[in-house]
Amino acid sequence: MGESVNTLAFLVMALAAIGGAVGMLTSRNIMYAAFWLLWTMLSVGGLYLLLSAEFLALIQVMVYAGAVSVLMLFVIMLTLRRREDAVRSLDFSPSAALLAAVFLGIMYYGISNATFPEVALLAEAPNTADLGVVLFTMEGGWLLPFEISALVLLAAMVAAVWWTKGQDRR
Amino acid sequence: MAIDKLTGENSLAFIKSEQLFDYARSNSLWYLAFGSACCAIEGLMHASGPRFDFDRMGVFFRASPRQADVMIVAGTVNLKLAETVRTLYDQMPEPKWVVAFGACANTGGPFREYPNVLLGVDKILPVDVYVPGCPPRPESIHFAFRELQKKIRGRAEERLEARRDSR
Amino acid sequence: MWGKGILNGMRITMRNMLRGPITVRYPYERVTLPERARWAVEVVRDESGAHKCTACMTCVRACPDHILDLQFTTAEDKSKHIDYLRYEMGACMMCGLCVEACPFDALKMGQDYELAKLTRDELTVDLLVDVAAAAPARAKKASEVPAGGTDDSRGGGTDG
Amino acid sequence: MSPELASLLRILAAVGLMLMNGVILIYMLRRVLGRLHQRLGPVHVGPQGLLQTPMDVLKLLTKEDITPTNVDKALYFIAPAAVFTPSLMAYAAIPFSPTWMVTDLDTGLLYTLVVMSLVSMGLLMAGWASANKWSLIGGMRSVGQHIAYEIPLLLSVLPVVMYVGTLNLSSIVEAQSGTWLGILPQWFITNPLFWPAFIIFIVSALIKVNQTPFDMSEAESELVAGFATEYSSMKFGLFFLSEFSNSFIVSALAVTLFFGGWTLPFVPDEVLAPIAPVVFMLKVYVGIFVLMWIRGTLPRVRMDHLMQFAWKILIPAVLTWILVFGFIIKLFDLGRPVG
Repeated sequence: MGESVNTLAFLVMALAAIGGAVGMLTSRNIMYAAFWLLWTMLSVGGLYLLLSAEFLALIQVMVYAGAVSVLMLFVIMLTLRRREDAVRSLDFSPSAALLAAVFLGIMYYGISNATFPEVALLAEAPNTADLGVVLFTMEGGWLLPFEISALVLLAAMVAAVWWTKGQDRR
Repeated sequence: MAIDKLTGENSLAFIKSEQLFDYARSNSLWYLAFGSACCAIEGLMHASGPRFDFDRMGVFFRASPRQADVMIVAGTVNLKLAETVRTLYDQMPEPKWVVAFGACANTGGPFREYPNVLLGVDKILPVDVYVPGCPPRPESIHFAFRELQKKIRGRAEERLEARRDSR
Repeated sequence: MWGKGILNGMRITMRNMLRGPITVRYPYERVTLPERARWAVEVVRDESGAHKCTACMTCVRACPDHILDLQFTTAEDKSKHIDYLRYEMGACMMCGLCVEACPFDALKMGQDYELAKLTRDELTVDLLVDVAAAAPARAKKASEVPAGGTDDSRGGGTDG
Repeated sequence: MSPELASLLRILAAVGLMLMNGVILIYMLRRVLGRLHQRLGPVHVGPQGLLQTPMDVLKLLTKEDITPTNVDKALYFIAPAAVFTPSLMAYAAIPFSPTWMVTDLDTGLLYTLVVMSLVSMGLLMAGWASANKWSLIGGMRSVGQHIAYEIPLLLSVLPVVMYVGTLNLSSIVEAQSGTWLGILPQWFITNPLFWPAFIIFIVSALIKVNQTPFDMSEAESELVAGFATEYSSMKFGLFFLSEFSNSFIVSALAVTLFFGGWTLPFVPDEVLAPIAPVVFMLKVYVGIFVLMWIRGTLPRVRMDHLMQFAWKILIPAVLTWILVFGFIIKLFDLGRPVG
C-alpha cells in the first residue's frame, strides 16, 4: 500500500514538474511562464520530499519558489509597459533552435553514458541534525568551504547595507 | 415535475432557505460609503464611531464596491459625478441596496436650484431607503438600516403569502 | 524615541479597553437630545388638535430652500382656506428659519429623528390639509377676521 | 486504521480547525477592536453577537460572484486557492500537544516559515490578474514587504535553533519544560538572552499577519482594498480566511518558540497531558489578542520607511545579534541541545 502511494505521488510530482516545464516553454504570456516556472520548482521540491530530503526540499521551495520567482516576477512587472506587452507571439529563431538541439544532444549523450549507482532508499531518513554533523565534523570536511561562502555572503550583505545608507544629508 | 415541487421557485424548501439567506443578508450589510460631502463626515463616520457603533448590527465599511452590499450615497451628487455613482453601483454584486443619506442625496437639498446638481440619486439608482436630514443624526441612519433589514426580511414573507394565495 | 511612543500608545488603548464601551445601544436606549435640537418641521397644535396657521405666507418666503408650499383660497367673505401646506422633508436642511419667521408660532421644529422613508412620495408631507368637514364650522364665523383658525379648519395632516 | 486514512483524517482536521479559526477570529477581532475603540462590536445577532460571523459567511456564499471583463481569467480563479493553500499547509507542523499534530516534521520550523512565504506569491497573482492598478500596487507591495521581512524573520529564530540544536518544533517545546530555580517557567521568553530575538521576531512576524501597522498591501485609504479590490463573494472570503489563519500561525509559532508551547510550569506531566492542546490554544489566543491590540493601536507605516527599516536596521541588527549570541553560548557553554 505504502509503496503504491509513493509511486503515485512520484508520478504526480514528476508529471507536474514536466508539465510545468512544458507549460513554461509553450505559453506565450510571460506572466504565465513565470508562474509555470514557480509550479515546476514547487514540484521539484515535492520530489525531493519524496526522496526524504526534507531540508533540501524546503531550501528549494524557499530559494527558488520564494525568492527567484519573485525576482523574476518583479523584473517582468517593472519592465512591461502595458499589460498587453506580456503576450508575445512565437518568433522562431534558427540560432536558438540550433543551441537547443546542441544542448539536447549533450544531455542525451551524458544521460545515456552515465552509470547510476544501484542504491535503495535509506530505511531511516537522515534528519537535519545529521546534515549538520556531516557538514561540520566529517573528515576533511565541508566546514572550510561552508564558512568561506558564508563570509563572502555576509561581506556582500554588509556592503549592500552600507552602500544603501547613502550620503548623510543632514 | 415532481422534483420541481420540492425544490422549485414555489416550494417550501426554496422559500425557507431563501428566508435564512435573507436573514443572513439583512444581518451583514457591509456598506460602500460614497461620501461626497458633509453628510459622510457628520452622520456616517459618527454612526460607525464608538458612540453609536454600526458594527453592533454587523454593518461595517468596505472600500471596494465588489465586497459591498449597501451603497450609502451621502452628499451632493453633481451631474458629472452621477456617472461615477452609477458605475460604482453597477460594480456591486447582487443582491444590493442603496440608501440615500441626507437632503442632497434625497432631492438635491439646498443645492437643488443649481443647474449642475442631480435632483436626488433616485434619478439614477433604485433607492431603497431615504434618510432626510441635513445631516441626519447617526441614529437616523441606524433607523434606516433597521427599516432596510425589515424590507429584506419581508421578501420571504411575501413569497410565503404568494404561495398561500396560489394554493 | 518611538519605542516609547509605541508602548505609550498600547497603554492608552488598553486603558480605553478597560474603561468599557461608551456605546448607546440605539434601538434599546436613546440619547436625550438637547432641548433645541431641530429635525423635521411640525405644526403646533393645541389639545383639540387645532393649529394656528393663518396662511400669511411668511414661512414660505423665509425658507431658503423653497420647500414649503402653501396654497389657499380666499372665499367670497374674504376668509382664507388653506388647501395644503406642503413640506418637502427630503430637501429640508432643518435650519429653523421658517419657525423663527412665523409670527403666530404655528410651526415648530420636531425632535423625532427616525425619519427614514422607503419611498420618495413619503418624503413630501402635507402639514395642513383643509378638509371638507371643517367647512360648516368656518361658515359660521365667516364674518370674523380670519385670525388663527381656532377650530375652523381641523388639520387632518399626514405629517410624519 | 491504515496510515493513509489516518493522515487523511488529520488533514481534514486541519481544514476544520482552519475554518473554525477563521470564524472565531473574525468575531474575536471585531469584539476586541470594538472594545479597544470603546465600542461594543457585534452584539445583536445571536447571543452576544455570536452568530454574526456565520451570517457573514452565509451572505458571502450567496453573493453574486463577479468576474470583471478585463481580468486574466485563469490567474484570477487560481489566486484565492494559491493564497489559501499555503496558509492551510502551515498548520501541518504546529505541535498542539506531544501527540496532537498533523505530522511531526523534523524541519518543522523551517517548513512553517517557508510555506508562509508562499502566501505572498498568491497575493501577487491576485494583484496582477485583477487588471486594476490598485490591485497590482497592493500585490507588489505585499510581495516586497514579505521578501524584505522574510530574512529577519528566518534569522531571528536562529538563536533558538542554535540553543536547542534542532528545527523540530516539538523538541523545541520540550526543551522549554521545567523551571529556572524553581520560580520562573523555563520558557525562552523568561531568559533575557532571547529578548532581542523575540522583538525582531515579533516585528517581522507582524508582516505575515498583513494588518496594521503593516497592512500596506490593502491600505484602504490609499489602495481601495489592495489586492482584493476586484474580488467578490467567497473568493474574497478565502483571502480573509487565509489572513486570519496566518495570524493564528504566527501566534502559534511565537508561542512554540518563546512561550513554551503546550508546557506549563509546576504542573506534573500526568495532569498536563490531557489538557495540553487546551493550554496551547489558550496561549495562542492570548498571542492573537496581543496582535489585535497592536492592530487597534498603531497607525500604518509608510512603505519606503517599512522597506528601509527591514533592510537597513532589522537585518544588520539580527546578524549582529546572532554573532553575539553565538559567542555567548559558546563561551559560557549555555546551549542545551536536545536529542
